Amino acid sequence: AEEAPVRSILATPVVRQLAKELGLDLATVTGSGREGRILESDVRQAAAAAGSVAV
Amino acid sequence: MAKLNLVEAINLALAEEMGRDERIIVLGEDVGRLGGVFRVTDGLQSQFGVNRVIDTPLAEAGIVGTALGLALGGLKPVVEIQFMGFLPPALDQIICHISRYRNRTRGRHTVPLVVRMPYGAGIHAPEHHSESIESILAHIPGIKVVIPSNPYDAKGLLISALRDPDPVMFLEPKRIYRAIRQEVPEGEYTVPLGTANIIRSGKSVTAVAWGAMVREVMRAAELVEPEGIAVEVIDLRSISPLDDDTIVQSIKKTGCGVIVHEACRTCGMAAEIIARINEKAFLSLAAPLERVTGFDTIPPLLKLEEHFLPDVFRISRAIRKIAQF
Amino acid sequence: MAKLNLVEAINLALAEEMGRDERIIVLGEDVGRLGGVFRVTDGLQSQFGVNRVIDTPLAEAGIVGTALGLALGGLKPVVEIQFMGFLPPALDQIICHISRYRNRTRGRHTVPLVVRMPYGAGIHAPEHHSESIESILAHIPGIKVVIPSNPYDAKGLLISALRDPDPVMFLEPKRIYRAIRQEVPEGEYTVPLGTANIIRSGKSVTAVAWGAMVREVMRAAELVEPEGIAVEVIDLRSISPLDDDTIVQSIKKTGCGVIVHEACRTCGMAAEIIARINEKAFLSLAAPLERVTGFDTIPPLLKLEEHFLPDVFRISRAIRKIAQF
Amino acid sequence: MGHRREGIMNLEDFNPLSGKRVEILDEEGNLIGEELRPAVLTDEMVLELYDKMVMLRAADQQALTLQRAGRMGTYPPTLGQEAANIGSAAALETGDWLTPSFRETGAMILRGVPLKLIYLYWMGSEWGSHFPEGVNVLPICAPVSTQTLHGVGLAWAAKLKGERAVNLIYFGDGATSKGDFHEAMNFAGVFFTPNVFFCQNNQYSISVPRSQQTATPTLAQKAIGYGFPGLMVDGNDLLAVYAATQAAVSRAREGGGPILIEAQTYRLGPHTTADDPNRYRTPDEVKEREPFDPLRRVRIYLERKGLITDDIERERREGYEQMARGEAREAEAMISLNPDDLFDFHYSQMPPYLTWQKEYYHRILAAQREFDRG
Amino acid sequence: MGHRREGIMNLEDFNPLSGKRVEILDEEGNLIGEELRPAVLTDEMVLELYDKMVMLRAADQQALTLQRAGRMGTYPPTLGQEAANIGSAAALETGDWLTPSFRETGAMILRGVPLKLIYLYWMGSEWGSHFPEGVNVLPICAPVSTQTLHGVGLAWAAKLKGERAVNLIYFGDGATSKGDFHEAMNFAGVFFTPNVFFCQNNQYSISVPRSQQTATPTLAQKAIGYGFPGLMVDGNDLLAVYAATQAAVSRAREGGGPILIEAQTYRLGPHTTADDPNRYRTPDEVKEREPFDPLRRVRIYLERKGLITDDIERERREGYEQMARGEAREAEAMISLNPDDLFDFHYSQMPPYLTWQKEYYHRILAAQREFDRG
Ligand SMILES: Cc1ncc(C[n+]2csc(CCOP(=O)(O)OP(=O)(O)O)c2C)c(N)n1
Ligand SMILES: Cc1ncc(C[n+]2csc(CCOP(=O)(O)OP(=O)(O)O)c2C)c(N)n1
Ligand SMILES: [Mg+2]
Ligand SMILES: [Mg+2]
Ligand SMILES: [Mg+2]
Repeated sequence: AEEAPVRSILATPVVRQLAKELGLDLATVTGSGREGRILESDVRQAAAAAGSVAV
Repeated sequence: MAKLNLVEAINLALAEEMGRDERIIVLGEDVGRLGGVFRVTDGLQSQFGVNRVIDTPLAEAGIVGTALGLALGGLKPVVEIQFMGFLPPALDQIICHISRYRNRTRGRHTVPLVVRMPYGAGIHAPEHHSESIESILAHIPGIKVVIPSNPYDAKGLLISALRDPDPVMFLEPKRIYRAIRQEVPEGEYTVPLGTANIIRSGKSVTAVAWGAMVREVMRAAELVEPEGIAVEVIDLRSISPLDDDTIVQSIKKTGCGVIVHEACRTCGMAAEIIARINEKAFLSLAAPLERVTGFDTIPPLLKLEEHFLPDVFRISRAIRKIAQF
Repeated sequence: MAKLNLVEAINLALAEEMGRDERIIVLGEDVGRLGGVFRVTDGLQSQFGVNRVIDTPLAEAGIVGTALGLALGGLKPVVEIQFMGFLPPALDQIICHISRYRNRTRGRHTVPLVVRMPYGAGIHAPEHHSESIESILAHIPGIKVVIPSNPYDAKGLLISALRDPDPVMFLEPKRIYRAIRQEVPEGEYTVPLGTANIIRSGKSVTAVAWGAMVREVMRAAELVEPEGIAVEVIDLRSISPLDDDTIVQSIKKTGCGVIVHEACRTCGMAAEIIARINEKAFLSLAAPLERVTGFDTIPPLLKLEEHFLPDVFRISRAIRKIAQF
Repeated sequence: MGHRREGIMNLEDFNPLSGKRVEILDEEGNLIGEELRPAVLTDEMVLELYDKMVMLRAADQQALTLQRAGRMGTYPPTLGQEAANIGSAAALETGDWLTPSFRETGAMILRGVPLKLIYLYWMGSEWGSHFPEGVNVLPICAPVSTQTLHGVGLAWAAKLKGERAVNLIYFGDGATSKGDFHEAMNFAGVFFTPNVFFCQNNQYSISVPRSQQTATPTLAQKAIGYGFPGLMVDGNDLLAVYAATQAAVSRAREGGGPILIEAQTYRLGPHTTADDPNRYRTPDEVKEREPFDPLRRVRIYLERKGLITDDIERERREGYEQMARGEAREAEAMISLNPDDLFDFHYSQMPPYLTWQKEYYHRILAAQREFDRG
Repeated sequence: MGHRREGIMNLEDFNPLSGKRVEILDEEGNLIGEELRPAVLTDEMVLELYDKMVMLRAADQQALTLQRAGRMGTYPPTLGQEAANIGSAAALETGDWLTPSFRETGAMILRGVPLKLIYLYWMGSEWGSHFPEGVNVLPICAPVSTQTLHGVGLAWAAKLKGERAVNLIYFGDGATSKGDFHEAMNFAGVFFTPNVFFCQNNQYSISVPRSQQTATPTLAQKAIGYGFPGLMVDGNDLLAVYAATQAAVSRAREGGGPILIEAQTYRLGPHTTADDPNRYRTPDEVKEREPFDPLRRVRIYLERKGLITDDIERERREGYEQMARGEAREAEAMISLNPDDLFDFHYSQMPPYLTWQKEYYHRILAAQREFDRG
């Protein structure tokens, strides 16, 4: 069987929740934290960049 | 290669190893003449004699405590506890001695013994015949706890257990004692203690189970497959030591998991597995880990038994829930 | 109001309740004439007589098993197990009967009894005198398990336990038996079973502990306070039923938590608490939940004891780690 | 061989080391121990107790039928142990308690447990252990020997409360090997509780013969280790069992302390319906024991006395068979399939997490119903 | 009273129900049971064993000193039980095994356990139970009575392997109440293991007097419940203890099966250094027992024989005191404070999660060192 791609999104549940609220796909966000971790600030920036509602 | 069920595979492992290692003796209630209430030791007494397959008095602490002495005396006792529900009288010897002798004596003594027991519900047995208290055993340092889910693993794990220098609790899911037939090679092979087995791969959800629940989880996995949910199924095989690496690797891939056991929920093995995942794969978690377990109730008598046991319906719901989280 | 230590508070609760309810009897090894090896039952035999404070033969299963009979016979036995390390022989009666009688008989019989026992390490006691196996008890449906961390709660919880219609395991952190003095009111008051207590509030990190570990956690909380880490400390008080609501509310506020216990790590209470948080506050989690626990080892003899026990250093490090995650 | 004291035999005469045992009626129905027969045990009473043995056999037979038909789970028959069951329990009085093991269908019925409840238990419902108020019988106990401690505690409670209730504790020959038996006997000796320890020595612990269970020639002699008397009785002799138990119960009630009775009987059937005794004993061995059938000798005795005839017996037996069928139907009607029962009886007040589990399961059931509707 | 068989007394003569017990030397040093004295037990050997008793008392005393000085944890003294310790263990031969409880400092030393290891154990290090290869003594066992089963298993192993090793199992009067004792005795009876069950009945289980522990007049009679002999011996009589144990050991070695010896002695000191016996017994009671001191009578006997003098004894005692101090220092030098020891001995191969925990703890220790450096 072929190997499924490893999910590379690293984020805490809190950040995931925020992304969901902002309607953001975390796969499109680049993480600036340790080992590519997506931080809350990354999500907020990405959301702002995408012109979505500011939170 | 013969197709064997779990009972036959265990019997074969015992017979072969007893042939190879004359230090191995089998003891317990009704294991000799009767061949055990589930016939797991059938034929061993006629093959190896009454000094190697021994019917004991009815006393679980006595059996396990003397077995420790037998082990200290250079033998390798294989104890049968008739049902896990009757293990509690022997817990004292396991907690206070079997698990400690090595550490207590700084390695001067080792305790190579195996305690086998049928466990779990689902066969409409009487009161106290359906217990699953494996997490109590997993909380005890110094012992190992293994649970096969199929005949092949049963033989291989038991041979490993018999060759291990340390005490091993060998739990046999009696619900599937005769439910599964599988090709089981004759002769030596081992399945290592402490290693889980990925028996189905998938990228959507990780499902962890052991013993009789593996079959239910596999069925649930098939059920949700057409819905586009690819379940990776891990057969834990060893409860202690726990192969958390295999679980963690899978969770890193799938981002979510369900753990299934029939033991009571609170302080069951699933809690420990969740704690390990939390420790080692926290940032990969895209959904809460789900537990599908027995309730925090006494295993009911047979008329309500089906309500107690996790089934395909409950498991598949939990899988969907986290897949859609 | 008198300042009492834990031993005195428990003694007072027993004396008062025995005065109020003549069905209460105390039994165990050395509880009468000697007043218990820790003097917890000191003076009770001279006050209430040899028929209500009873020195038994040395047999834990016998004590607990006959206590069940005494309870069925209309009395309210309070059993003392001399040390939790000697509870295992009685586990059979607790697992198979004490916890089940009510359910088995569909409520026809109830089992109002209390099993008290000193537990935990840290007093340089001999082998088998330092055990903490509360999670084994918490896995058993049908019983309650409580653990006070201070004299006030000890009295109030014990009175609740004595008045509860169901069996209660009452674990006494012997390390702080005489370490803490506190104002303890005379007369009736209760601390409800099954409710945790927030003994320090804070918004950065939730810390959960019970028994002797509460003191260590409080010290760690003070230690990290100047670093700007405000620790909310929850004294669990009841292990079973578990007040997960209080924990979950706190975690929703802080986003992270550490659970501290001296019992072995694998399948300890912390695992269950993590599983509950995962279940009920997953989306609030900003960091992995930390466990600071005893290791998966046998409690060592006294020369290595300090290495086994979670201490302020280890706890504060864990707090910092998650606060800075 | 012994002498009466107010119509009660002297138990101390039966030191087990002397090999003596209480026997009144031999297997051919002859009175060989008339002097041991208590005055209250009139022929009318013998007839009455015989009738209960007939009833028990019918009840037992019905259980086997139910089990074979898939209407009952595993069941442990009392076949061959009717005298040990009925003769002993008959010696109790109002207010006394009975602590059964799991092979006391007859003793339990005699003390007021409705047969339908015993059926209900073995059919797999906990409601079978919800005995009516006033029935002083503890529930059936599966973990061998553990109940001996409950019986001691219960008797001890009675003593502490100044009540005169005696507690009759049942267990098997295998049970004597467990530590619980030892601790129970020792507590009884130390606290001088009003207990009668009644061992149904049916010669087997599943497949393990009595001779491999312990190295003593008798089980009764184990009492010597606890400071109170033990005695042997022919457990297939209804009169002897009654006489010995009655003497023991009176003695205990009058503050004489505990006593151990070894009723030597034989399990004619399988250990349970799940057992195949042919794996560990020959049909010949069983055949040899059949003349010692506890019903047979009483029947001969009563027949000689003109107190029973084939016709009367047949009529009664058929009556009991019908009764047993009726009880079985009633039991089936009582089976609760309510899943709430799984949760509702663990605590006086259900803890939140269990409530949550119950509610979860309600959701599951609702979803399942919906799913099943398609 | 009994007769010899090849210099070994006939144990069956001492049926405990008859009240007889083995006595050879009375408390005034008179030989009252010369005929029971085995030929091997010469005056020279008595002197040698007396010497061991003196040694034990010195070793015990040193432990108390260490404990008071905070150099040792809780310790259970053998004061008053020297004859029971030394007389019994001396009866073992090369290859035999000893299964101690926790009040067998003397017996353990006699069978080759270095005193320093016993000290080390009570000082709180597991290395104290790492006995040298070839020393056939199981480790000290804290959970009362549980070791009896290990001793039976070990003897059973020897029997199954065709070896002639006997296993001498120690336990106290309190221990006879536990289920483990019962199960061990029963297994020994059934499997006819070469075991000598040696009960140091020191009249107390912490505060609970022997009379409240069990309702029998003797503990020896408990053997009657297991199908093998039990006998009483004056546990403060070195010669009697040796004679009885030697006979029992020979009997077991020759395939005669298990036996129970109740050595009736008295604990002159506290239960442990943590105990205050004044709470449960009067100083008068203890005073009354002092004349029965096991050393005293042998001393008188040997003195009369001209085999010992005050000077010789003082010299020896001082030698032993010095030896004990030396052992204590050696023990202290052996104390391992290596935290790795906490982890390293649980399994032949350390499982990953435990390795992780060990590594974590190394990091903690390193951080702590750094922190301590400031
Ligand atoms: C503690 C325990 N161990 C094992 C069993 C399984 N078991 C059920 S009955 C039985 C034999 C009991 O023999 P005995 O005490 O002689 O009673 P009998 O069945 O002959 O009436 C066994 C081993 C059990 N119920 N409980
Ligand atoms: C199972 C168990 N319960 C309780 C204890 C605590 N305890 C230690 S020694 C002792 C009394 C033992 O009495 P006995 O068997 O007479 O031996 P002795 O101390 O007199 O030598 C007790 C209750 C224990 N060690 N083990
Ligand atoms: Mg430290
Ligand atoms: Mg039987
Ligand atoms: Mg003692």
